[in-house]
Amino acid sequence: MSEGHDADRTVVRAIEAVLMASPEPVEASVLAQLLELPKKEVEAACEALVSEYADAGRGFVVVAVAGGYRFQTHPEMAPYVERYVLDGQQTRLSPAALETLAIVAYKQPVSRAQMAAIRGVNVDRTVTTLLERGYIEEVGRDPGPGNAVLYGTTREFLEHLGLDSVASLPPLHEFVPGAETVEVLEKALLGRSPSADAAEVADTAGPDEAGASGV
Amino acid sequence: MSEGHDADRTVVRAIEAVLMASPEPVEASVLAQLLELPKKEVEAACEALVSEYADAGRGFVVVAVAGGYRFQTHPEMAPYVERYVLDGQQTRLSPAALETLAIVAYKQPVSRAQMAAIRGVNVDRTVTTLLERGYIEEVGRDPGPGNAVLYGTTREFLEHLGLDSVASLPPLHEFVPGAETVEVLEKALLGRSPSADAAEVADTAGPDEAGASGV
Amino acid sequence: AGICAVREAKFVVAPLLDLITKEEVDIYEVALARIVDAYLAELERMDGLDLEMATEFLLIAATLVELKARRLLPIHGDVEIDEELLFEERDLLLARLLECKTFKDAAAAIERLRERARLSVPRTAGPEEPFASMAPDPLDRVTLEQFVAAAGRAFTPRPVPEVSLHHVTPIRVTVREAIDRVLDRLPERGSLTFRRLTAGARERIDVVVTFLAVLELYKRGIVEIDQPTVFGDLVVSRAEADGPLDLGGLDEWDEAVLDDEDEGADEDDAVLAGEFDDDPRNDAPDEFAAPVPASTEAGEG
Repeated sequence: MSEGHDADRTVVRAIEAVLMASPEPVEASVLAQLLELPKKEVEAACEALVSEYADAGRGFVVVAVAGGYRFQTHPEMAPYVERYVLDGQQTRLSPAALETLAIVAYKQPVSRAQMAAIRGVNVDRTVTTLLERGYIEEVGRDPGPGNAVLYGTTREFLEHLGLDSVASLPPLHEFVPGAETVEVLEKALLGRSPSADAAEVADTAGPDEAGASGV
Repeated sequence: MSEGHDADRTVVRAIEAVLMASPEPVEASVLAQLLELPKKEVEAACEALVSEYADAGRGFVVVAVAGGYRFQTHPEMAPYVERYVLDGQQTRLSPAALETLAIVAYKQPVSRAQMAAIRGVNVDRTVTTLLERGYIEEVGRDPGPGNAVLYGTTREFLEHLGLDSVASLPPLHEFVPGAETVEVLEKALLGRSPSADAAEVADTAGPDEAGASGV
Repeated sequence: AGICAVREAKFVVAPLLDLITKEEVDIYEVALARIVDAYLAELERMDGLDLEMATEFLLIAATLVELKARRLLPIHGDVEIDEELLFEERDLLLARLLECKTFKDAAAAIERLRERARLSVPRTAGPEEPFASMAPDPLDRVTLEQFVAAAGRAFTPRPVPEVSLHHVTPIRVTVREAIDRVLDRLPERGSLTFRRLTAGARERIDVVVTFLAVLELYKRGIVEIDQPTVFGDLVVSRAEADGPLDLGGLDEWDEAVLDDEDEGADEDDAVLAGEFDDDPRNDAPDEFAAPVPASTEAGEG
């Protein structure tokens, strides 16, 4: 094998790797920058990949879409992909996400620090997921120091659960040891809140507690 | 081409398509259900894909991870992918957190007190870190008095390590210190041996233990 | 924080290991002051006092002082038994150090796996259109009951992690149970090698405790120990006159029990229960949690 051939292979492999890693189509110019090659050359390599996979009889193809290139399923495999996606297995809410969502539903408006205090772990990632899904949204700012963002559930959330309003959520007292216990627990946990703004939690815990028990 | 061959090709292509469409590893049982084929057959097809791509010299591979199969970039393409995926640089775990993680991985389900007993220090902080990272999770309660929370590793942990299951961790006995280390430690701790008999016993205890822990 | 973490890790396992391996210290001969000096020097190098490190310091220092003091204490009564106990004590410390070292190395292996895994990035793009919008909303799969149950879990009080008091006697495998197991396995006539006796032991500490059990049985004249060849297998057999089994003194021997019913003690039950379920002797009311003798005298009872 010539050196030139090896270099070509590396270019092809690098393009494939980047397309595989990217959640979105990758523009030829971005690939060119990454590979430190002229855009024309990279475009030619991408087009070669497109035709190679079109005829390869694999389960996937490379396509030029939205100004970039990406891997996607082969059209002939659509029935299988459809069945897989409809099954919804891959989009299950994690127990952590569900618990955090439950906290927001029952204690809204609630800050991240408060959620973290109740769950005992940092909730940043889960909150991001819930925001992306449109289950929760920002509903205001805490008036206390820090002005923490407060979250509440969305209409969409209610629709998915088949509820008219937050008030129709089954009361929690049947399932938990009672608000006082929760309050005591929260106070105990505040000391070791994973988030830095424990002070802010302390300031708002009282009024929020009252708000929640009124639900 | 025979009909059987075509059917086989379809199975392979369908698997590839589903893996391409899934944001996380897909279990063989899910694929089997989708393809209405015995799980064994699907597993064999997946394993064939794993070895096919391992040798194909492409930019990506198929691997068995966390109980499922997925496409991922070829390790040799890491320099290019790293440049593209900026959040690839994961913050490192502290040695203390890693040691605690190792204990959970090998001794799960395990309580905080058990971890602390092995590490000789309080592990609350490291356990919190590991929970936040999603490497470990609560997996149950000790049935005995106190009902201590028991921890185990998560699917995410397996994905981060590129492991199919906890069973694919290198066996713990590989890390039992060698005879040399044991000897040095023994010598230092034993000082002058209590009696000649005991010294002889001590000499044989080493190899015996090593043999037994290999079981 | 990075520098701190590196030092911390070194501090957890390494202090004793390093002291022993690097300087070849025999802790029974070295001046205690020197050990303490070494620790103080380590502490001074730290930027600020870290509670975890300070705890570790106390732990190791206390262990060393305990061992050293034991060595210096006047020996009463049967010298042989006392030395045997010293041997046991050291073996337990050795086992503990080895266990620490084992997991330290296992941690390094896990880090290597992470490094290797980091070279690959998984495909996470998910399905393209039109499949993407076909996916049902994950919340549709959740019933109201499941949601309320999740809320119940979320608001259930979590136990506040207690301060661990197990630093001094962290190993909890009972010698009595090991004695039972040895007696169970030992044939009425004939013998068994120690290697066979410990086959199936899951951890080093199991082997150590089995060894202690054999020593205890030997001391009570219940078993004979023979070692036909130097460095060869230990052969254990029942003694000729197999009198009624009296484990009375053991209660004292295992006196260093942590009397609180903590999760550490539960560990024993959980780990060993399967093995001893069919053994009526396992139901003995006086379960002990720690095999470390409370004092050298206790063993003579």
